[in-house]
Amino acid sequence: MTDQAMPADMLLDVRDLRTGFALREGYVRAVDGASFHVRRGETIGVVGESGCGKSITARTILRIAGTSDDSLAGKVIFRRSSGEVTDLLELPHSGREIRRIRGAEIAMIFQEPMTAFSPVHTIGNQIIEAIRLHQSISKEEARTAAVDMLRRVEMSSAEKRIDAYPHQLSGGMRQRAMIAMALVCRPQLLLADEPTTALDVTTQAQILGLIRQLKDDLGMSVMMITHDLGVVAETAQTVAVMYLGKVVEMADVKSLFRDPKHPYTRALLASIPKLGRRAGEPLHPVKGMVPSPFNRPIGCPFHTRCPSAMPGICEKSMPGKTTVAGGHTVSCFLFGEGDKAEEQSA
Amino acid sequence: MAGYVLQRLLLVIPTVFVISIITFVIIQLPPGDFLTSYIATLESGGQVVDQAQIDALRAQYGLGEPVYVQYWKWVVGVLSGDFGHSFQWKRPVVDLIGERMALTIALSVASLLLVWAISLPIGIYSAVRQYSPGDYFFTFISFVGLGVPNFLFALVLMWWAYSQFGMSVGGLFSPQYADAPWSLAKVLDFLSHLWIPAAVLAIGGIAGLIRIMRANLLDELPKLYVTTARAKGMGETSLVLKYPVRVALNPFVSTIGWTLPGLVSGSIIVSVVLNLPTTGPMLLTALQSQDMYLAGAILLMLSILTVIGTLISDVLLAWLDPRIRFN
Amino acid sequence: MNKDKQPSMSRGRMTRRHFTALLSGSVVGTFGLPAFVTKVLAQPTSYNEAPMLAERVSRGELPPVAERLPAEPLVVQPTNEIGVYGGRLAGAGMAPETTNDLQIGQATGLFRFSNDLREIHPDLATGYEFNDDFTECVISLRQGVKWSDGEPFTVDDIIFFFEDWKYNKDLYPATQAVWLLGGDRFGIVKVDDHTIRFTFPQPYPSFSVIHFSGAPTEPYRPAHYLRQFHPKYNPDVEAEAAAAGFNSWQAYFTQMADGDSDSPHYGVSNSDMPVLSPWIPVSGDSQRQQYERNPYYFKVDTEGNQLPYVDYMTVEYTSNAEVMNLKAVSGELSVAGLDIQLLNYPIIRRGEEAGGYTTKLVYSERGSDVCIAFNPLHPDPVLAELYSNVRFRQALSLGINRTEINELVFLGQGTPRQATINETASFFDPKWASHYAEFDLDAANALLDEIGLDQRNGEGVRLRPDGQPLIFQLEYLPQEGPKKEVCELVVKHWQELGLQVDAAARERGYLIQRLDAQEQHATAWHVDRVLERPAYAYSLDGKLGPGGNSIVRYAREWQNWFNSGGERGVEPPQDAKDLRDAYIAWQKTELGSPEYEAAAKRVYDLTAETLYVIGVVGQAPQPVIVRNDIENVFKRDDDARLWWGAANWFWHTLNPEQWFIKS
Amino acid sequence: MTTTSETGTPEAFQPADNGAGKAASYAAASEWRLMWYKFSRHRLAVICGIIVLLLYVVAAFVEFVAPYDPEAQNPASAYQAPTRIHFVDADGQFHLRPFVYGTSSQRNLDTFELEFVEDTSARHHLSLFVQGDDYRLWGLFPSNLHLFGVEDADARVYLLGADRQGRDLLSRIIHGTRLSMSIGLAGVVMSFFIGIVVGGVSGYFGGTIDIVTQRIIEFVRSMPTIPLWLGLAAALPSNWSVMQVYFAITVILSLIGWTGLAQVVRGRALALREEDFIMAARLCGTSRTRIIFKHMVPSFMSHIIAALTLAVPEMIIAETALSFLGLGLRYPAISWGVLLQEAQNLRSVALAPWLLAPGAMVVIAVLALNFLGDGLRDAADPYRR
Repeated sequence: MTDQAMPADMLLDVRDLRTGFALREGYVRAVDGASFHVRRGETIGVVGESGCGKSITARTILRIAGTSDDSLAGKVIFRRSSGEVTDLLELPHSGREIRRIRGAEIAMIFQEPMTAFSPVHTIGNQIIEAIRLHQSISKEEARTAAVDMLRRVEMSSAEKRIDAYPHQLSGGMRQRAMIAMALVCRPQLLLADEPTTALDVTTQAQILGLIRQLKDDLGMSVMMITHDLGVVAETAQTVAVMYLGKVVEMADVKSLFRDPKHPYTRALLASIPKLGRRAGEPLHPVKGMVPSPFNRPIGCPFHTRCPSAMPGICEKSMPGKTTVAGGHTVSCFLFGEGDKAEEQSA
Repeated sequence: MAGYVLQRLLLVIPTVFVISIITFVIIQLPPGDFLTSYIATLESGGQVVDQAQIDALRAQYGLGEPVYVQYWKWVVGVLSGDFGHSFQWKRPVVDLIGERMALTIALSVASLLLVWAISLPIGIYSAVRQYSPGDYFFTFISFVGLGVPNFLFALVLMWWAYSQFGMSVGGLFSPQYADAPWSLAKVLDFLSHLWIPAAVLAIGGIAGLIRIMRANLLDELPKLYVTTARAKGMGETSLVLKYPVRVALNPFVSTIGWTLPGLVSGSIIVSVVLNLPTTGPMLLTALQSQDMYLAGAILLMLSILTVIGTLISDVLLAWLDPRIRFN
Repeated sequence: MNKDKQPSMSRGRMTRRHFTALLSGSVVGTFGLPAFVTKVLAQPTSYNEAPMLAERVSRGELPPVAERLPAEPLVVQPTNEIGVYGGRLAGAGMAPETTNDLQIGQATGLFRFSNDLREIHPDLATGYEFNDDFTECVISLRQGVKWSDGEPFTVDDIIFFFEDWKYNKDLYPATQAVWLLGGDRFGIVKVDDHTIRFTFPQPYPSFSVIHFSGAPTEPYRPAHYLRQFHPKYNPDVEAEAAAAGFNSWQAYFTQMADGDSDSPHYGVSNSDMPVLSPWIPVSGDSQRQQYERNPYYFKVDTEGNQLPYVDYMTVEYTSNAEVMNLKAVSGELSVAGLDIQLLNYPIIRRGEEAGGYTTKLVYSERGSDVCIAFNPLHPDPVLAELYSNVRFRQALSLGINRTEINELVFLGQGTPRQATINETASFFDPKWASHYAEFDLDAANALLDEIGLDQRNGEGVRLRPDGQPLIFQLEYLPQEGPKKEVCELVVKHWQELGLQVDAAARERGYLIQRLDAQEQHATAWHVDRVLERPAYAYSLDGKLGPGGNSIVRYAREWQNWFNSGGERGVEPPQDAKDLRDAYIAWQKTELGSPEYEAAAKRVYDLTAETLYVIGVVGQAPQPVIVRNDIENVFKRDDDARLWWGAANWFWHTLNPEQWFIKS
Repeated sequence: MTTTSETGTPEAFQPADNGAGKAASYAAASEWRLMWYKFSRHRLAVICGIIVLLLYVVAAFVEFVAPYDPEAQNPASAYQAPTRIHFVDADGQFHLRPFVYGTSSQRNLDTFELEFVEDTSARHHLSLFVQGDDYRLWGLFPSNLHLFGVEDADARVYLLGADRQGRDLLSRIIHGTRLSMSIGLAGVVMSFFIGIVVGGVSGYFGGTIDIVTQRIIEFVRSMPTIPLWLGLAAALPSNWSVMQVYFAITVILSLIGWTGLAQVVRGRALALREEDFIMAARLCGTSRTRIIFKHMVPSFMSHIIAALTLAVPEMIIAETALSFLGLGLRYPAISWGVLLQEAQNLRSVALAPWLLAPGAMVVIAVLALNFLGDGLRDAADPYRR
């Protein structure tokens, strides 16, 4: 296909991804120039407030976002297990090609395992189906594989639970089943869309541990989408911070937490209540509200809420991606106008 | 599951009992009784019937007794399988209903199948391709189907079939087959007559069910489990059919309970217009002439059909939906 | 058998009171020429039978045809030609209990009227004879006639009909008027197996058994069969009735005797009861009734072929009139007349070729296809006085635009006329039909002003003498003819006169209730049985009689007064008493005599003068459809316009037994 | 917010609140304004809404809109086909104003039909605001002005043909609009009231009350309707006028018809009572009635409004069916059902198919109301766009 040169350890390269929805009220730019990449065996955390476009980004990678093809721009370059490199955006969204990738090479798990499973089919049925979609094996073999996978996700009495309906399982169990279904075809990349948000804290830790362990066992990459910086700190090696459809900062997890650059990232980190915080000490939420997607600000999207906004600059144009350290990029005029070498085309 | 079915079955008995009472009361609601309307018929024909004669007849037919006595006698009879004699047809009610039941059911089932066969795929199409020209077209057609009074449609269709194809009109058989034993030719003749009533009966139902299916499916399509299935790499068609359609069928199934008797009683008007040998027109004349044992038996049967239909749909629902089954 | 005792019209014993061809008009006075004597056709010497019966004879299931037929079977001259055996007649009806074309053809009678209803012919009976003062009538039956089960038909069957059924207090606490004379029962004496004598307390020249002959009222039932259901002969019948699911032995008996509405041969309630008619009801359900030829039918054609020609009949019940009409137009019915609507004539005429049938227009035989009667005994005294005022009725009659109604409802083919005797009557006077029947708004308004309705309110509605606006309803039964169509127009015409009147369709039972309670304002129905003979025999109790009948029974209380000799009811005004006296006087004259004509004229003069029943349009034509393969229904090149005469209770005039199906 | 943000549909970006500009007015708008805002974008629904509005305007001014008195009979034009509107006369000349020719009729002596011949000697132009049959608008104001017609009183224009009495069908249809579009409303309103109360109570309280209510609904639903109509109709006082009887029947209909809505409301209420804001209200000690009517009813208002517009066409259809059974409106009332009942015979279908036109009106009204209802439901549903 086109120029898709990609370092060998790179699994997925999202370059200036844009997409949106045409609604009666107007056009919504859900993702507005997001760029990041995922390396093999790496967990990347994608962080942002609700509605910042992180879920849509993940779904657009799988081409199941339900947006129209016209609204797509940019590239999503993926190295398939065959070694072939493909721009996923160029595949027909319901074509055979992308369907072979879905589930088999890139899998996805969701926040609410209750609604993510069909309520009227057993989880076994749904897992077995996932296997048989991509592997031509008999039902019995698929069932064995499914039970194996359920055991791997530490589902107790997996042989019995496989015939359970989703509503018969607890939330944690359902999420385990969900993970089992996603990983049963051994994908290279797991898109985990807030997998633990709906779970209580103990279960949350268990599930995160499970994902981490399976990642290592199976040698896959994980894109961990979350609004919870704690989750990121716990699981990710790299972090991308999204705001209003843009990746505003990307760095490895240590430098991000130690030295956040973008005012938004800083604000986010400041809003986390810290253990040992003195009573009465105020929380520091991010000021203001996320602007309406119909009416996003011109210039830097964050300037309406930014404590360090520079009048006359920030509301005029969009800052480019500036590399501040090795592997640490940020899009903010405080740090420069953007790398000239960047392949920005917008 | 078994417990659930048993529990529902037990509920059937009091329901039917109450329905039988109400049925009987409804039949008795109009002033007078069968003799009143019978004598009115005689008198409008010019015969003069003396009051003494009317009183005697009333006693002979057991119509003079209090309603609860009549009800009791009727119920006792029904429980022992005796549904009484039709005043109007002067024949046992069981025979009358019996000779029309098979065709009534055949017609109902035929139109039910037609309704489902047409409305399901169209409903699915309309939902999946919401706001497409096809969706608008089918929506339009189904509203037209809802709006056209079916008795008028029946008459027009009958006239059209006669004037264009010279088809024999009304009924479910050509005259030469009416009394012939069943044969292939008779079956074909039956089928050639069946389409008009089935189409007329179906048209309103189709429209309604398309709307229901479309709405149900539209509710299901945005659900997360659909996305999950998509993320697994499933093809769109098999995905829609396996997941959201399956779930959308649940509310659909619960309509079976009322569809079955609805096709029997709702077809009364159409059956009258098309002269169909079903229980509908018989019920209508029985009610009009206050032929109470016949009307009562048909009504009771309809009510039982409803209760059974509801039971079936509840059981089906439980079978289809594990959430109900296991709660 | 006492042959010498038997009355007969031949052998010189003829008197003027014998069974004669009393032609109601032209032949009045030419007594002594018995119609059937002149018409008696040579008795064939040998008889033929239908192939399906011959087969059964050869199998030994039936006796040979000669043994099944009477010694002297009735010879019928086929309408056009000798027919061939076989086939099936297809007809349609609305429901078992209402009449239909083929079922009427099933009727039998002691006598039979000619197709033009002017002559009386022998049938099951061979003759009748009155005594000189008409207090006795002797009827002789044809010998050797057999019920359809092979049992002989005798005087016992007539006696059973009267003594054990119609005169039985348990079955009929109140005897039907038609079997009474002035409140008294007939005396009945069995002379021998084939001769019966009726005696009356007073002269009865219009004896119902004779003059209703051929009507649906058949005064006989198979005694040998029905006795098993009668407690007089079977003491266990009460238990048997209960076992069969009946409430009483009476209900059981009535069911087994095939109905209590005097119209037999439906076969619906009991197809096992033997009959005398050309076809036997064999099986029936709620969709159709099947008939099969009667092997014992007592008539033959001029060549000795036992009738009927047609083997089978099917009457299919249709749930509505449109289907029936469409069936006729599509050629599915062999004959159709009764339920065919004149308004459909354009469709019927156009469909002839495709449907393979021919249409003939016959008379509806109704004196007025819609007539209107006001309630002179309305509970509101102001209205009662108004409705009793003949000038009010005259004004309203003048206010009806009959020509418009004729055009819009009867396709211009009816006759705008007052409700009176049919114009074919021998004594007909055209003034009866035209009496206040012209459309004259000015005259109508003048009459209304005259009788104190000259004040109007702001909306132009006339005020009653008490100052209330004059509001009333014209109530009708939307059945048997274009009642709705006519009434809607009549009230429009009346609204022009400043009356606030609406037409209201009523449910049958409810309307009868209102009539019984004497609560109606004005009702609309039709005037039937106004051909000469039925009018003579029946019309004291008919729609034009004092107090009216059926839906136009405008004064039930008068009738109660008359019937109870003044004990109950409301005393009628003098003109109603005069009308009744005129009818009674007429019925006491002998058909065709000079006194008869004078009495009849008096009746219809009074009918016109009193104007209790207002006519609209009458004698409208009735389309009859005959499929082209059915022969002998109508005489070729004959413009006779009579069908079954259902409107006159004179059935079976077209001899359906000699219809046949051309191959 | 979070629950819907993950479904992959546009709702993900529904703002809970936001900054300035157009979106602010959008978000800050009252519920009704919001509905109107969304509704006005549903073009088909707007068109249908206009049609419905037009129908009601016509219904209000039937006497003026109809060219003739709906009861004016004319023996010379029974079953006359729709009058042809000409622009070009018999001589081939074009006229800007449409005109009609007078017709004369003669009876065909073979089929007894009336045959109509156009008299091309005189043109009768159609014009607006002509003087014609006298009437009283709403029974109050006498007038003879009609929206359109021909000036010459002798010539008549039957745009939709004439019926068996030679009455103008168009005028009759127009007059029928008033009854058909209005009479069912009372019944609908009543069944809604019952439905909302019973459904709301059943759904809100749940438990035993819910089970009992469900049984009752199931029971009412299993009552066969036609016998019930017949039985109750026959039991009505017989001195009632046609309109009273019909009104009573619609009330009876509503006594059966409330179950559907009750079930919808119940389902909604069951779901709602688990929702946070109801919980919150409960925790605040708000009374039950207040919760039901102040909090829950508004939140399923959308369904109620939509179901209302959908119930009106059902009433129109039910009216036609009732007319067929002789239970609905009858002469002298004029409604579409009455007109259809008059057309329910062979003569109309075979010889005068234009008499089926009231059926088209029923379809138009049903279509318009249904699409309007759909639009309203979409607009009123906060979860659907």
